[in-house]
Amino acid sequence: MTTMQHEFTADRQVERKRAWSNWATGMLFLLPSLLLFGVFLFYPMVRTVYLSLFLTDSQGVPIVFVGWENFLNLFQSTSFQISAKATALFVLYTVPAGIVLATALAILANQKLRGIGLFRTMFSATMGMSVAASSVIWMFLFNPSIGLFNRILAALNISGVQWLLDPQYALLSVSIATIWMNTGFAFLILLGGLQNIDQSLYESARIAGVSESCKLRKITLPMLSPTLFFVTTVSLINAFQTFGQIDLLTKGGPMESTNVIVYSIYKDAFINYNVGSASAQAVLLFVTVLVVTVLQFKIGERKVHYQ
Amino acid sequence: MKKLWIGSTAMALLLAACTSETEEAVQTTDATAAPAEDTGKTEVVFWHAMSGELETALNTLVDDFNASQEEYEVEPVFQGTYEEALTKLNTVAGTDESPAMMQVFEVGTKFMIDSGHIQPVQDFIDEEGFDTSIWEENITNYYSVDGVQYSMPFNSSTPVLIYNKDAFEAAGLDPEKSPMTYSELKEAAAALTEGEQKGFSILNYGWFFEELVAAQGGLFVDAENGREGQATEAVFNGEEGLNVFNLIKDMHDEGTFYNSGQNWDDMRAAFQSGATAMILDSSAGVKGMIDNAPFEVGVGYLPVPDDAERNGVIIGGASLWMADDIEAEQKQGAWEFMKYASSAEAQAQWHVDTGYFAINPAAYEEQIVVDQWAEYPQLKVTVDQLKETQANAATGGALISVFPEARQRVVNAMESLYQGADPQEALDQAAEETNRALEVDAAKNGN
Amino acid sequence: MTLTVSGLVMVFPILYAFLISFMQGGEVLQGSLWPETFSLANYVSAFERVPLLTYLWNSLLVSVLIMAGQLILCSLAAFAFVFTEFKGREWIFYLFISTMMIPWEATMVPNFQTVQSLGWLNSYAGLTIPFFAMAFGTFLLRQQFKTIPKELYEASQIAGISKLRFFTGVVLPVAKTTITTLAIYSFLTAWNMYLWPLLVTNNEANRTVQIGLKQMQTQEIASDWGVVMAGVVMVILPTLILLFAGQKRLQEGLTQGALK
Amino acid sequence: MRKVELKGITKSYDGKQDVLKAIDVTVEPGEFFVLVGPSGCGKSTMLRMIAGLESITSGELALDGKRANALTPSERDLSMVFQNYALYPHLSVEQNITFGLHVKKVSKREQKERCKEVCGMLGLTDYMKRKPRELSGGQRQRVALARAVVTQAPLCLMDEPLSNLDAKLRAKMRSEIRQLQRKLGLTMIYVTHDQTEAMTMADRMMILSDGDVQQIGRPLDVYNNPANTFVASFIGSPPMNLIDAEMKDSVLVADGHWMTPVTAAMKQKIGSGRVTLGVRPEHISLAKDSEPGFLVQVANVEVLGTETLVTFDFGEATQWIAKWPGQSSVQPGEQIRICVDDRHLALFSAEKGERIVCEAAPVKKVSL
Repeated sequence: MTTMQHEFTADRQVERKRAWSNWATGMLFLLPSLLLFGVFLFYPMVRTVYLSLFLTDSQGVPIVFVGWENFLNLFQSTSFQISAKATALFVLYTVPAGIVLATALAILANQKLRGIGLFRTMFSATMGMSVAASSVIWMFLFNPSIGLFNRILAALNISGVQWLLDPQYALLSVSIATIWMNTGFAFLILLGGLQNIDQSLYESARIAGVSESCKLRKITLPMLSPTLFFVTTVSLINAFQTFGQIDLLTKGGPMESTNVIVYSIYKDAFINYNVGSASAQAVLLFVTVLVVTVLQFKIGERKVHYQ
Repeated sequence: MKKLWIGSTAMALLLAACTSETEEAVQTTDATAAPAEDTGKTEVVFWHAMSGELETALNTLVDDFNASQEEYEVEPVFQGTYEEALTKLNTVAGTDESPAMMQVFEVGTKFMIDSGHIQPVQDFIDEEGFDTSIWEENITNYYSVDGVQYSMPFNSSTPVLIYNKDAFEAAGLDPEKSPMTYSELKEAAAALTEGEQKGFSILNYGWFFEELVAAQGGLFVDAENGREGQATEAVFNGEEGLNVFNLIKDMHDEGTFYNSGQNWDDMRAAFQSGATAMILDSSAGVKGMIDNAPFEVGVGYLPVPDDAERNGVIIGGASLWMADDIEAEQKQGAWEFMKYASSAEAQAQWHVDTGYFAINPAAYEEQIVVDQWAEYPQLKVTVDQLKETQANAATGGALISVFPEARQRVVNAMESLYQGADPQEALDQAAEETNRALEVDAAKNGN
Repeated sequence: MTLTVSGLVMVFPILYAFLISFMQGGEVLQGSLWPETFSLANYVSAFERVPLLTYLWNSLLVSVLIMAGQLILCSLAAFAFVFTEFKGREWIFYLFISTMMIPWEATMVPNFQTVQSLGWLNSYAGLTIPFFAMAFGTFLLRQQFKTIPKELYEASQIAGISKLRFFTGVVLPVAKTTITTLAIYSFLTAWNMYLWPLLVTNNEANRTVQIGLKQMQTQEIASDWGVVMAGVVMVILPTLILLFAGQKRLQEGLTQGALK
Repeated sequence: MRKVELKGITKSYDGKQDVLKAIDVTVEPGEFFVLVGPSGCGKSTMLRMIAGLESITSGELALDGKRANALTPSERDLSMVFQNYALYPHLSVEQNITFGLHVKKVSKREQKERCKEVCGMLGLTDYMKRKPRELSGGQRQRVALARAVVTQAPLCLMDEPLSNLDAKLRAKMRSEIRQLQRKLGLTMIYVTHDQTEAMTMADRMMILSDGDVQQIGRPLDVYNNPANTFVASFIGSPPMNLIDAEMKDSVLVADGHWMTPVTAAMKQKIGSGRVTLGVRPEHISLAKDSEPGFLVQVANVEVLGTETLVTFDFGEATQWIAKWPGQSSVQPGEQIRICVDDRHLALFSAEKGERIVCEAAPVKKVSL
């Protein structure tokens, strides 16, 4: 019996050693990523949290500890409230519409037709467009005097719209451009999702004589839901962090109507040198995105139908 | 653990690839800089924010300087917009990466002085007994504080009124007479407004507001625009500021005003396509406008309220700053370049190429300028407006470090006018927000 | 029909940019749709104004390096998450995912200082290494690796094949499609970076093409739209070509059910 | 050839509930040993513990008498065939077969030779350059086999290798695998949920249910003497007919009114109370006129050519199946008289379902 026990401890030792080596292997595979994340994301993030409690000089060196004051000031500032509202609206405008559009295009492009490849290429083309280049083009399209949109409206005898200049339309206009920019990527992923759906499901539906709209609701969308979930998550996070087109199209204006929080962070940190306030906003933004993503996982996972 | 070793080798290889590329890159940089070293030239790195055609003109200027002497090699590097360039400078100031010379826009003046990493050019002026009187006083005025010249003015411009002569004629106005007062402006705008064409437009940009206030002799902040001490309060919401806001508000309500947003190119497109017949533009943009507009272009002074005395304009644009933590040779090189850039010939070329003012009035006597003015008589108007400017606290321009933020507040207030806001309330709010920014700034500096 | 219309609507802005790039000064501002003559003058001035070729080359190099780095690091990490078992694995995974929520703008200044203190300014290392680790890519590959039957792993364990050999010999080839997708994605993202390359480079020797695009636009004097659009075309052409060329491969990969 | 011993092997994932409970068994060298049971009974877990893919919670695993609990899968020198074959989709048949041989220090040339030989053996020679997705299910199966065989490991583990094949192919592969195993003298541990496979292939088999060993033995012994009702109903197709019965006086009464007299010996074993009574379908026959029989109504008839399966209602809620040789002309709805040889009656305790063994009684036809 003692030998048995002895052998057993020996086994345990071997196993423990193996578990350790597993851990070491796993960590070694993760190490490069962890290292870079640590240096270029976690460290700055921790620093940001730290700085959010200070007033800093223009080079971002903390001078005066103010505790929660940066946060309190933000909550009282109308400017920040406008920012928060603009961010929420921007997410609301771009994410659902963008996903609906991309899904519709993906369904359109999932037909078996000759030359469909060309259309797939056309739909995914925006993925190859840089934000800088796209913004230049859209700025041109939105131009109130020579832009294409107002000229179309004029041709229809409708008075022109100050797309990027009217606080009522500016956010919407930026959202339209953003939806266009993001469609290509969402389209490609969703098309992939569609093509992974088992064709026999459609065949059995056809035999049952189910209508097209019913097929869409009962087969396509449920089967596509994991992909949709993925795209939604990524789009949400991206929407909260949109920066380039805002900077290039509106610079947060007019009347701060497009001053989304990321842009406000940028302005505070790089133009106004209020690193403390910018850090506080960054912390709030991080928390918001975290909460929204967690909520989305909580609500979304229940509705997702995994194959 | 052989397998693991292979894993890290892959990483190491990748890293090695990166670093070797780096070395290669460094070598290529060295290669381009090599001739300079061979000839024993001192390299003077010069950061700027000139893009497009302006960059071409700047490079010409630098090349001419490099060819003109044996000791120094100026290397111009584009660093993005003024804001981006300043951000970058801010991060490297005081380190090895810091450039020897840096172009900073006018609102960054106070910020640069406070940064503690700059070398005032006054020291060189004193040392050499350099005669600064050759410089246009109204330009140097902006960049000197308490008699100390901090930076060397470089590209300077002022706002002017640009108008469509063809449209003036069509509306029965005298195309050679630009509106000088607010009521003349309003009348002209009313006459010009017809169909798709509106009368007048101002870009939603803080600079134009500051100029219109200064033109009436109004101040932006207290303490004599921050030149007599630390500014603690915004005063642009006084009578002069209100005049400007009322003007915009009235014209907008009358339907003679065109909102052209925050983008320079959009405003110009509106003018050139006939959406508006008059705009305020930078003097630097005049020449391009004349070249590209499909109609005759007229240039006039900034209008002032009917009963106000004309004070003139504040100088806009940017100046050249010298870094403090660099070697003496580099400082000398930067100084040599500054002197070269302010010479009459260089300034003449610069003025002709870019439309920016010559900081050295002698340049206007140079043949190329004379020739160009003959071709574009409108350009002279911009210079005259500057020459007629009285040097005082108002036209000297405000000196505050939170200028960028103050400008955003003013722009916000301007934009709110188009939404029907009350001019005084909008201004007061902008002033209040600016005061807060000043307060925070003071808290930072421990005052 | 719907297909054609939506296709045209989607590509119109791109086509428009191409058309404008061939127009001469006045035409653009009068808002023409079709250039009177197809002039290449704008391209000539675009190349004269900024060292576009150098920039294009740098962009290519930076994008390829970032792509390679991301593929290696993401696939290593995803492999660890799927095929190795150790304590705290889930926890670290969530840590990875959470990095997606950190706003990049908020980290820029400290990162700049880090890169500066590492002496990576003006180097390809500074341009690329901070981007090697990517949560999105790790997430994507992890999902893909999870669809690889675990029996493949067990079979190789029984055969005595090392983890690394299983990784390179089985996982990577099997996940080829997703890796290609990710490669294209990271190339495009890297190609489109602007603010960071501007911050960490101080000279033209290793600047990227997006900075060149910005260099062509001006503030105080009128931009030459034809030249800017020519720049836009030069910037987007490589990525569009990559997308078109990769499209078929992507498509194949997406359709092929493989052994499921 | 390899001897595999399991001594009190237990598996638990959460430390509370055992998915395998103290398994004791020895697989002899060269034996074809089948683990059979319904899905979720723990048979795959057990196989994977032998393979080293799952850790052993307690107990001892010995290979050729040496403790192997802590050895890695590759150190155990065995091969394994998976249910989904686990072929590498990006490798050709040849590469699939030789993949991993380098670890065992087999030279390139020998790898080629072995691969050729195995492919010849399994009829894969023409397909060596193809990718798995270009092969039929049966061919993929053969590739998986080839990959196991080529390692020349003395112990081969198979986890439901035939479940993805159609019935006809499955029958063919059964025989092929069996022949291969004999030819190579492999020790084989084979997991299946299909009792036919177990019956036709096994030297010995182990029936598992809920992590418990139900019975270990040679197929015919198990068939003829199932240890409990579980084994009785699991092994054999159609399964053994079962019904609850009660001992009343000296007769067993099933379902209230079906009665059968029992021998004294049986009665003694049973005692009094409830039992479960079982009869194999082939032991139910049509009663001749002279014999005592039961009248039942035929519910369904399946004529298979060589035999006929007759389903009839037995009692209120039970249907029994009888299997008769030849092609019967009985029609559904017909009333027939059946009888059972009492020698073939199996009795199980009512509570635990354990077999109540009675010494063989003289054959006597009885009516239920």
